[in-house]
Amino acid sequence: MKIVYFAWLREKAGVSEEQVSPPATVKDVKGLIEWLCGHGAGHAEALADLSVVRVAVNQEYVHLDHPVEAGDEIALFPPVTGG
Amino acid sequence: MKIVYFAWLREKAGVSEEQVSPPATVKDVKGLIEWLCGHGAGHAEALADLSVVRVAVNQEYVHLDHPVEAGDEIALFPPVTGG
Amino acid sequence: MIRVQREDFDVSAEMAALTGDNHAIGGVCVFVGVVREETGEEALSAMTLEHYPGMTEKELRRIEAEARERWQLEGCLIIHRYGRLEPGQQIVLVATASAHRHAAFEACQFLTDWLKTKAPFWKLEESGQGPRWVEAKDSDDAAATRWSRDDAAE
Amino acid sequence: MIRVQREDFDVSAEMAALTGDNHAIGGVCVFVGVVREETGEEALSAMTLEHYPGMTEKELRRIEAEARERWQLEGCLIIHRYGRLEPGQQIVLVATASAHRHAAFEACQFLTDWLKTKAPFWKLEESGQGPRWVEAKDSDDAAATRWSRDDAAE
Repeated sequence: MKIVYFAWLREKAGVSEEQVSPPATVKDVKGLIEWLCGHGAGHAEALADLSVVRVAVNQEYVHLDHPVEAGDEIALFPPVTGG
Repeated sequence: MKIVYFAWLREKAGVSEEQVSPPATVKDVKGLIEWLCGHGAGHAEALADLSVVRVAVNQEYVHLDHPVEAGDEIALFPPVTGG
Repeated sequence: MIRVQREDFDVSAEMAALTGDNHAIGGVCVFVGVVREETGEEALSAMTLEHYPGMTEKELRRIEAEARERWQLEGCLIIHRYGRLEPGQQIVLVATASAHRHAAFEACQFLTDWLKTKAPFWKLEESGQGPRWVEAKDSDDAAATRWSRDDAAE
Repeated sequence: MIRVQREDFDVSAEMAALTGDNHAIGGVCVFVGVVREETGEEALSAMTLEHYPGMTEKELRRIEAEARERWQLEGCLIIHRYGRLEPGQQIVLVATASAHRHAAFEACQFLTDWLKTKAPFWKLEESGQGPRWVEAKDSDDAAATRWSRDDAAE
């Protein structure tokens, strides 16, 4: 499972992308984020406020209850500010 | 008093501009148009249907009851189709 | 700024002149009207735009001033061509620059709608059926009406 | 057509490519977003646009398809730049071509509103106070919402 981070989430987590293998108990985005928070202070800080975290699984916007599985690309980023 | 005609009003009237001196009884646009209709078949045909005649006095849109006087430039034309 | 001209215009060059060094601009909205080939039963070969020199400039200046009063614009440009034009050629350019995109969009649409109903231009279309003066459309009046405040004279 | 690129673009050249020889086009609406100097208390010296390669193109393609489904368009082009940009420089171009001006205007505004809330770009502003990530605006969400049908995922 590949996790990619953008903008200030990337800066806070201190990593732009990482390969992870969460335990089988991690079934959805919410579970994954809780598990990632245990990876260090940076991750915990980046993911502290879920109201400003947007998620894409395999490059599609999803909600927190969306399932995740091995092989997925999961992107975590703040609300977008392009245009 | 100078009268200018545009588009199909010009073609029907057969003139693009003319100097006229209407009698003192012609006091407003409506009176002027009625008087101009007496100038020939072309004028009468051009001005037959007032619902498709727009009027400007001294380059400002006006209604039929707008006063006219010597020295005015009165334009008669169909609804505009620019843009 | 307004211009009534026979010549064509270059959109990039006009936008560069409009924005200049004004770094307060966040968005530019541009509308370009183009001669369409399909307008009725027969394909159009060309059209000729007649206008009322003097009044045209006066009306364009007036409506530019109204747009500047109603929206916070950093720049505003209207160019309207006259003379003979063929399908695919540019007729009119309306460009509005503002700090915020909504003002630019609204002002540009306001000006475009207004041009259709107030600017003294008339189109003569040429096709296989001969020349024909374009008739004003009720839908253009309706489009312009949605911007109206309390304009007395129609 | 969509493009995500570091390079600048020329509006006239893009419009010419968009319209080509298509004489069914009656109007082209173009929006160009520009880097604004005044955005907060301090003047901006530059901004850097980060994006999500792959997903950006996917989202732009999706929204272009939606615009083409909702409006009768003869052409549609979105160009969004990334990388470091200075005040006055062009960020984004949205161009829509249609037989009728209202479709071009509405589709262009729809695409522009949508870009602000769905395209995965993030702006990092540089000023005398140091770098700062731009926060999303509620007003942008509101602007996008007026176009929404029944999009499930936010």
